[in-house]
Amino acid sequence: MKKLGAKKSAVAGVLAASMLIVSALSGCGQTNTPQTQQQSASSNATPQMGGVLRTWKQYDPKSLDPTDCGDTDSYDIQQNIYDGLVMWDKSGKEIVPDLAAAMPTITNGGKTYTFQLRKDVTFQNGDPFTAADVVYSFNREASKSIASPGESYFSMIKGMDDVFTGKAKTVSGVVEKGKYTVEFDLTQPTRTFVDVLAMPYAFIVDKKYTSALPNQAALSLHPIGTGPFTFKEWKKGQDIELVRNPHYYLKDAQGRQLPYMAGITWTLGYGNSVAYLKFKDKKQDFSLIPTSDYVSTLNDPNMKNDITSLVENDYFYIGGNIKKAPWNKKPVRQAMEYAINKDALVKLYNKRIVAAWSILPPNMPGYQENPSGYKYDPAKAKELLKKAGYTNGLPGVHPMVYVKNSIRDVLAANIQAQLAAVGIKITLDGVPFPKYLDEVTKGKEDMVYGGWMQDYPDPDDFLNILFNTNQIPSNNNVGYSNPTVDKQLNQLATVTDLQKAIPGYQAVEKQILDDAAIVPLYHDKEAYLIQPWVHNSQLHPVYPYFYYWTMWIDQKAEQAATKG
Amino acid sequence: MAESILEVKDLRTYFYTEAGVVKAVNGVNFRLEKGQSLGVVGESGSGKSITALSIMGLIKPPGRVISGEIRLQGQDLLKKSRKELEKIRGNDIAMIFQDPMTSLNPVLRVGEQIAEAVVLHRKVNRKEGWNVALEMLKKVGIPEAEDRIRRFPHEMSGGMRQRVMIAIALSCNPKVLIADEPTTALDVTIQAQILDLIRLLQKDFETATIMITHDLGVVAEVCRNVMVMYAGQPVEYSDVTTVLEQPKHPYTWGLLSSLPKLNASGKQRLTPIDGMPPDLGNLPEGCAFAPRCPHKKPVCERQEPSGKWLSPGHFVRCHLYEA
Amino acid sequence: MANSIKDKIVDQAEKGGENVLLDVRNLKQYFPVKKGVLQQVVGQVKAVDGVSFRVFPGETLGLVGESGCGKTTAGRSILRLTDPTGGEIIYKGQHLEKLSPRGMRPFRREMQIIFQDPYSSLNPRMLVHDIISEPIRIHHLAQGKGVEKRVYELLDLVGLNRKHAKRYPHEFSGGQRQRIGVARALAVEPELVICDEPVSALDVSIQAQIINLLEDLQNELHLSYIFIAHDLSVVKHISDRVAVMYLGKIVEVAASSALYAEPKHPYTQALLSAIPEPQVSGTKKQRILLQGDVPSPINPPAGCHFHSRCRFAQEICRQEVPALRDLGDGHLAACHLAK
Amino acid sequence: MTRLNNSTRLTTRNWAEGNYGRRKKSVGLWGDAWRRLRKNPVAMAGLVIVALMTLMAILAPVISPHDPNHQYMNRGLTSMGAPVGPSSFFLLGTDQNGRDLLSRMIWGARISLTLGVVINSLNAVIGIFLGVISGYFGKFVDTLVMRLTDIVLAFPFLLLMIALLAVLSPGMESIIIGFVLVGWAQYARLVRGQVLSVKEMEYVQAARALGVSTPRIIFQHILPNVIAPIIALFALGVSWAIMGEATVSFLGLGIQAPTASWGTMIETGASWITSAPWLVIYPGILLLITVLGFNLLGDGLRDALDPHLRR
Amino acid sequence: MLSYLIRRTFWMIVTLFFIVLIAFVINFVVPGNPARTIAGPKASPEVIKAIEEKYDLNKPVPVQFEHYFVNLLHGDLGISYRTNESVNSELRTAFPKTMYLGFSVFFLNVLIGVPTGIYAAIKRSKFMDHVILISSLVGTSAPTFWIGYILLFVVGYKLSLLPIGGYGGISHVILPAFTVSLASAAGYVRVVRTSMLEVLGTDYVRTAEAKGLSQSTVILKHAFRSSVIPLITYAGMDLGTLMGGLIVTEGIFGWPGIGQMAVTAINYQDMPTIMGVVLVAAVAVVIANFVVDIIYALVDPRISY
Repeated sequence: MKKLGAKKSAVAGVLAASMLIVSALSGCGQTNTPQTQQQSASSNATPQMGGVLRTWKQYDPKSLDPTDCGDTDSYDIQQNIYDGLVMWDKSGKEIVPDLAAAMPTITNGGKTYTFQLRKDVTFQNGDPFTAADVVYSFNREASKSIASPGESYFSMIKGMDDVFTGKAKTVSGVVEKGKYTVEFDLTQPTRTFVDVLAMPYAFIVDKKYTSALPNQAALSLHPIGTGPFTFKEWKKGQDIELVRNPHYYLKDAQGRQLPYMAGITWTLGYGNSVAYLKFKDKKQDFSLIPTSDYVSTLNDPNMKNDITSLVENDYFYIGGNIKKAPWNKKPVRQAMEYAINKDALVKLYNKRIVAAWSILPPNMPGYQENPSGYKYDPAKAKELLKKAGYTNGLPGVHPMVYVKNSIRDVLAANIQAQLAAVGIKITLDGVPFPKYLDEVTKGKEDMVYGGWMQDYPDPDDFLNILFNTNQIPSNNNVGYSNPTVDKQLNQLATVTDLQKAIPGYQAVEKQILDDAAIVPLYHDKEAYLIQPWVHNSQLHPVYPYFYYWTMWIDQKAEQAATKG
Repeated sequence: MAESILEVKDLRTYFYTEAGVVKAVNGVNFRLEKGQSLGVVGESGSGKSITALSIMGLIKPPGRVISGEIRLQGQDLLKKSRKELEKIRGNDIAMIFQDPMTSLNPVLRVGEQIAEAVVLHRKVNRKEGWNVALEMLKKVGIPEAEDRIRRFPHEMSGGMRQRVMIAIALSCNPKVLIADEPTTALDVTIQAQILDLIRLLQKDFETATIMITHDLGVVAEVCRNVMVMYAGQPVEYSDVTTVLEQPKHPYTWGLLSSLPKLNASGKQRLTPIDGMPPDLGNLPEGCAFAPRCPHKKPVCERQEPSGKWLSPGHFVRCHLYEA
Repeated sequence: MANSIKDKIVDQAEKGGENVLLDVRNLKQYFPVKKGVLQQVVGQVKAVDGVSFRVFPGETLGLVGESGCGKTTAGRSILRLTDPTGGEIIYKGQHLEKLSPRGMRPFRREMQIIFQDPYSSLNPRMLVHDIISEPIRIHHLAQGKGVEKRVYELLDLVGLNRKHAKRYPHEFSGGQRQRIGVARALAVEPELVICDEPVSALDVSIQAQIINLLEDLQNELHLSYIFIAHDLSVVKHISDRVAVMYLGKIVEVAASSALYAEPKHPYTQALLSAIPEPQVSGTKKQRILLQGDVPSPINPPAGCHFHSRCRFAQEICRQEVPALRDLGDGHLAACHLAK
Repeated sequence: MTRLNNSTRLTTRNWAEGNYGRRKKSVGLWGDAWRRLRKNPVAMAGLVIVALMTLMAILAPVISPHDPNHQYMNRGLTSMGAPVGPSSFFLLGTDQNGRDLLSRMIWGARISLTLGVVINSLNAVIGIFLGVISGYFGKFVDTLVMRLTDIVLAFPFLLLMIALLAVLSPGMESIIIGFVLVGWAQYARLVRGQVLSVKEMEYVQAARALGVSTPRIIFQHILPNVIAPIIALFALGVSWAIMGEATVSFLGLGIQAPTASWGTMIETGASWITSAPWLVIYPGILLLITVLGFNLLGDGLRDALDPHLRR
Repeated sequence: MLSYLIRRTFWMIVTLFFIVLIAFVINFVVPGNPARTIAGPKASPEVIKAIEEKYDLNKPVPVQFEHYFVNLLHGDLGISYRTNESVNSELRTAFPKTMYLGFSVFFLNVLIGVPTGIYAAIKRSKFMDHVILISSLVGTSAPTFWIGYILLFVVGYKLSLLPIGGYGGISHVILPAFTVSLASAAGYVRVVRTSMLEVLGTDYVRTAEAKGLSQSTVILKHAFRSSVIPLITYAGMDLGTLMGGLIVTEGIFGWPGIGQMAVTAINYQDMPTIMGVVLVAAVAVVIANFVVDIIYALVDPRISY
C-alpha cells in the first residue's frame, strides 16, 4: 500500500514530512540479510531494569488512536501502547500470536478464522481484556463516524463494509464465541488476512473505557491499551512520555517481567541535523543520520559502531505513463531500462541504497536479483529509441513528478542528466506529497519517480497492487495493463500457501519487467544511530522501528558516558 | 555709560558644507547695556539668527564659531565648558524662537516646560517650580492660567504659545533675552499683543533684549538701538530714530525705500534694491553689498570697508564715509 | 498717467457701474468635519461664508485678513480649484459655479493665479521652459517655433534671462521663482489674475521688485488683480479697492485711500492700528489691542462674528448678522454701529 | 526576511535660512541625486555590488568556469559520493551532485536578479496604478484600495506565501504570482501617500488653474514627483524578493531542481554545515552580499532622492 | 475616542472577514482531494466518501465556507485533517509558545535597538554612527535561516554554551530569539536613529537646549519621548515580519509554536490547521496594529480621535 515518497506510512496517508526520515534512514552494512547489524554489545549480557530511552521525532505523530494510525510515526508509538491479536516475529517473516493465545484455526475452506484469546491480559487501567473488546475494536474500525482510512484493509470480513456504508449496525463477520473466543467470517478465502490483522488498525482498545469517552479525539490524547508501556503525557510539539506498564503480560525467557525500561520519551519538533548534533552531544539515545553527515559518521571511530542498518522492503522506480505517447511504445520503455546508471545513483546517495533490477526487494519472499537481465547500456538505449522511430531522441520535454525532498532532488537531477544523454528530455516537478498523490492516483502524470513500501511481506503487496489492471490509476500509476499478468495475479491471490505461489509471482515479475512497465532504481537501506548503552535495539523488519519492550539500558554506562 | 551686560567682539561663525565654507556670521561687534533693547535687522541670510545662536552656544555641526569673544558680564562664553554653558543658558541668557507652533515640546505639559527650567536653575523642588510656572503664565497674560498650565501646547493658539515661550524665557529672570523673530509667524493683531507684552516685561524685568527681526516696524515699536546686518556683517548701527530717519548706509536706504508706506498719500512707486543677496559661500571681493549698490565706487569692489563711527553711537560700514 | 484710468475705475465701482469683470455673489465654501463611527458629517468649517464682491476691468481689488479668515479659499473657489458650496461666480456675465471641468476650460485662459510659496508652486521635475510652455501648448496659443518665441517673450516680460529657460526651478532664488510663476500665469494672456499672497514669502528688497513687476504688468497688459495678502501696507500700496475679511465674511469694502484713512468697521480699525510702522517721530497712532484669538470657523459666534472681540459690542451684535451696508461713496461695512 | 522599512528618511534641519548653495551648472534633479549618491560611499558600495551582480548575471555563460548543471560523477565527488572541497579545478568545491558550486552561484545570480526585477516591476506597475487612483481620486476607490492593502499587509507574509505555494506548484511562476499578490501593497501605500501630498502642492493647483487635463496632471505633474521614493523602494524590494525567494526555497517551496537558485542551494546545503561547509557558507555569503548591496543602494537612493533634503 | 474605537473595531472585523475569505479561497483551490490525502491511496471510494462527509468536503464551496464561517463565529476553527483534533486546542498549546519567543525577540529588539539607535543619532555622521548603520544593514541582509544554522552549530554544538534547540526556559529561548532579533533589531536601530535625528533637529529640542537642560535630559526627556511614536509604528508593523522570522526559526530550533505547526500542516495539506494558523497570526497582526493605534493616542497628546 505504501506509496513511497511516502515510506513509513504503515497505512495510508503519508506525509512529505516523514520523507525527511526516509532520506536519512539508510544503512551501511553490506549484508543483505534482514538481521540487523548489532553493535558489539553483548547479546549475552544480562538485561537491566530501569532507565528511560530518550528518543526523537521531527513531527508530532498524527494520532494515538489506532483507527487513525496513518503514518509510521504514530505506529512507532502506538505499538507500545496497544497490542493486536497477532504480530510479526523478530525475523519479520512469520506472524506469531500476540493477544491471541495461539494462531487461529482456519475452517470453512479458508473463510472462517477462530482465535482463542489470552486470559491473563488486562488493560493499563486494570480493565480485563476479553473477546468483547475485540468485537468492539473491529466495529469501531468499521464505523462510519470514525471513517478510518484503514477500513478497506478489512473488506474481506463479512459485514465490515456494510457497517461502514451504513447498511448495517454491527459487523456480522466478527463474532464473540465465548469470553475468550472470537470468530472471523470472511467473504472469500484470503491468504493475507492474518497479515492484515498484524496492522495497527487492528490494535485492540478497551471497550468499557473507549465507549465512555466524550469524543473520538479523546482516545488519541488519552490512549489506553494492553501494551508494554502506559501513556503518560503528550506535550504537543515538545515531547511524548510513556512509562512502563508493570502489568504487561509478557515475560522474557528468564521469566523477568517485560518491559525492561522504565519509560520512553520522544522529544519532538526539531529537524534531523539538530537531532544528530544532540546525539553526538549524548543528549539523545537515538538519531537518524543526516545525508550530509553519513560519510563522516562512517569514518568517525567514535560513532561508526553506533550505526544500525537494514535493507528495507521497498523499491523506487521511474516510469512513463503507458496510457500516453510515447510511453505506449515498448521499445521506448525498454530504452529507459538501459539508460539509467544505477551505480551513479547509489554513489550520489552515499551508498545508502542498493541498486535495484527487480521489483521485489531482497528481503521479500520470491526475490530475484535481475529477472529480465537488463544492464546499463546507453548505446543500446539509443538504438531502441531509433527502433521506435526516434532517431534524434524523444520529441518534447516530459515533466517527471515526484515527492520533493533534498535527496530526491539530487537523484532526480542525475536521472534527468542520464536520460538527456540518450535523448530523453525531462523536467523535474518536485511537489508535496498530497499533490503528488493527486497527480498519480488520477493518472494525470507524464512521468513519475515514485516508490512503494510493503505493508506485509507478501509479493502480492507489490505485484498485484501495483500492476494489476484493476488498480489503474489509483495504485497502478503507470497504467500498465497485461491480461495474462492480471489473470495470474488474481489466481495467485487465493493460493493459501505462500510458498506455493512464489514461482508464479516470479514469472509475473519477469513478465512485468520484460514489458518494461517501470524502471526499478533502488532499495533503501535503513541506518541510524543508537547509543552504545542501549542494548537489544532490534529493528522491526516490517515497520522499521524497535521492539522497545525487549530493549534495555546499561544505566552505569550511560552515566559514565554522559558525565565524561 | 551704562553697565555693559553683553559684549560681542569680532564674532565669526562659519558653516563647513559640501559646497564650501559658508560665512554666515563674518565679524559682528556690538555691546548691550543693562535694560537696553537692541534690534537686529536684516533680510534672510544676513546672519542675524546665527549670531543669536552663536551667543547661546547652540551652533551645531557643520557650523562652528571660529573666532571672536562673547562676554557676558566680562566672562567669555566661548571659553566655557559645555557644563558651564548649560548653567548660563536659560538662566542668564534666554531665547525666544520664531515659530511658537514648533518651539514647544508637543508631548509635555506647558507647566512642565516652564517648571523644568526653574527647577534646574533656581534649585527649587518640582512643586515650587510649578508655582513659579503658574505665576509666569499669569504674568504673560494667559487667562485661566490654573487650567492652561496642565494643557499641552497643541491645545493653545499661536499667540498663547508665544506667551508660554516668553514665560519660559523669563522664568529665571535672565540678564539677556534674545527674541528671534518672535512675531513673524503671528497675525498682525496677535503680533501687536505680543509686542506690547514684550515691551511691558522689558520694563518689569529690566532685561536687556536683543530683538531679531526683518521688520523695521517691529524695531520701531520696541527697540532703542538698531543694528542693520548684511551678509553676516553689521553695516549700520545707531539709535532707532537715526536709522529710520537719517540712515547713512545705502543698504539701509534701500530697505526703507523698498517698504510700502502705510501713511503715504497717493501712489508712489517703490524703489527696490536690485539683484539678489550674495551667496555666503562665495562672497564677492570688497564690500558684500557692492554688486547691488547704486552708489558703488571702484574701491567698493576691491576692498572691504572697515567701518566708521560717524558720531558716538552711529556706526556705518561703507566706503562713502571712509576717506 | 495710469492714475487717471484707475481713478475712473474706482469711480465706477463706487457708483456700481455696469462694466463688471467678475461678480461674486454670496460665495460659500464649507468643508465638512467628519467624526464618529461612520464618519458622518458633524459640522462644517465655514471657510467662506457668504462673500460678495465685484472686480472691474483693470482694477486691483485687495483682499486682506488674518490667517484663517478665508481669503485664500475664496480665491481658489472663484477659480473652481475647489467646488464652491454655494453662491454665484459670474465672469463677464457667465456663471462659472456650475460648469463642468470641460466647460471651465475656456475660462482657464481668462483667469489665472499666482501662488504664495515660490518653492511648492513650480513642478521641480520640469524645466522652466516646459513650465511656461505647458499652458501655451494646452490652449494652442502658439505652434512649433512660436512656442519657444513666446516663452522667451514671457521671460523677458518678467525680467528673466533667456538662458534660464533650460534650468530647473530649484536653481533659482525665491524672487526669481516667483517671476517664473508670474510668467506661467501670463502665458495664457489672462484678464484677471488672482495673486495669492505673492510676496509674503519674500524678503523686503525682493518683495518690492515683485510688486513693481506686478504693477508694470498691469499697466502694460491691462490686467485686473485680486490681490490676497495679510500685509496691510502692501495691500494698500497695490490696491485700488480693499475688502477686509474676518471669519469667512467681508466686513468692509472701500476704495483703498478711504479705507485706510477712515476705517468704519471696528475690526478694520483694530487691524490698521496694530501695524507696526517703521517710523519713530511724528504722530504715534493710538493702538487698539484686540483681546483673545480668532474664534473657530467651525462654530463662529452668533450674530456679528466679531462681537466677541469688539469693544463696542452691543446686544444687537450678538443677535443679528450685520449686512454689508453702503455707508456712502461705495464704502461698505458690515457693522450695526458703523456710520 | 525583512519587510520593507517604511520610509525612514533623514531630514536635516535648515540650519540657516537662505540660499547658501553654490550655483552649479544646470542639472536636473536626477543629476542632483546622482551627485548626492556619489558622495555617499556606503551607497556607492551598494551600487558597485548591484552592478557586479548584474554583470555576473548577464555574463554568466562567459565567466562561469563550468556548466552549472554538469555532474562530475568522478572528479566532483568522493568515492562515497560526498561533495569535494575547493580546489584549483572547482574553485569553491562541488555540490551533492558533483556540480561546480561557483558556476551554480554565478548562474543563480540570474535567477535571483530576474525574480527580483520582474516581481518588483509588476509590483510597481500595480502599486503605482492603484496608488495613483486611490490617492488622486480618493473617496470610495481610496477606501477600497486602502482596505485591500490593509488586508494584504495584515497577512503574515511568509505564511501566506507558504499557503499559496502549497497550492500552486513550486516554481518560478508561482513565486512571482505569490510575491506580486503580496508585494504590490507596499508600493500602493507609498504611492498613495506621495500622491496625496503632491496633489496638494501648489504647482498641481496651478496646473489645474491652467486647464491641464487630469491625465496630464497625473503623468506630467504628479508621477514624476512621486517616482523618487518608488525607485528607492524598488531597490529595497529587490532585496526583499531575493531574500524571500531564498526563504521560500529554504522551506522547500521554491524553484525546481536542477535550476541553480541560491535559496535552494542553501536549503540543500544547510545540513552539510559540518561535513561540507562550503555548500552553505558560500551561497549564504553571496546572498547576504547581494541583499546588502540592494539595501545599501536603496537606502542611499532614498536619501539622495529625498525631497526633504532638497531646497 | 469611543467612536474611534468603534470605527477601528468595525474595520478590524471587516479586515478579518476578508482574511478569512482569502485564506479560505486559497485553501480550497488546492488541487487534490483532501479526503484522498487523509485516506491514502488504497482507500476504497466508500472510505473517501465517508471522510468527505466527516469533514464537510462533499458540499459546494460556498456552503463549506458558510459552515466554516458560522463555526468560526462560535470560535471553532474546525478539526485538523491530520490529527483529528480540534484546531483550537492545538493552537491553544502552540500559540503561547510563539508568543513567548515573539516577546523575547521584541525584548531583545528594544534592548538592542533603542540604545544603539539613540547612540547612533547622537554620534550622527561620526565613525560609530557609520559602523552602527552598516552593521544594522548587514544584520537585516543576513538570511535568518542561514544565521540560525550557523548559530546553532557554533554556539549550541561547537561551544556547547546553550542548548541545541528545543523548547524550554531562558537558555533555550536565547538562540532562536537572537536569530530573529539579529534581523529585526537592525530595523529598530534605524527607526530610532532616524526619528531621533528628526526630533533632534526640531525647534522644541533647541528650546530645551536653550533652557540649559543637560544633554541627557534633552535626549531622554525631550527627544526620545516624542520620537517613540515611529518606534511604536515600526514595532506594530514589524509584528507581521516577526511572524515570518518565527516560522523559519521555529523550524530550525524545534520550537513548538504556530510556525512549526504551519509547516507541518502544509506538509500534510492539513487545511483547517493552515487556516487556523493564518487566521491567528493575522488576527495577532491586526490586533497589534489596533493596540499600536491606541498606544499612539496615549503617548502622543496631539492625537485625539
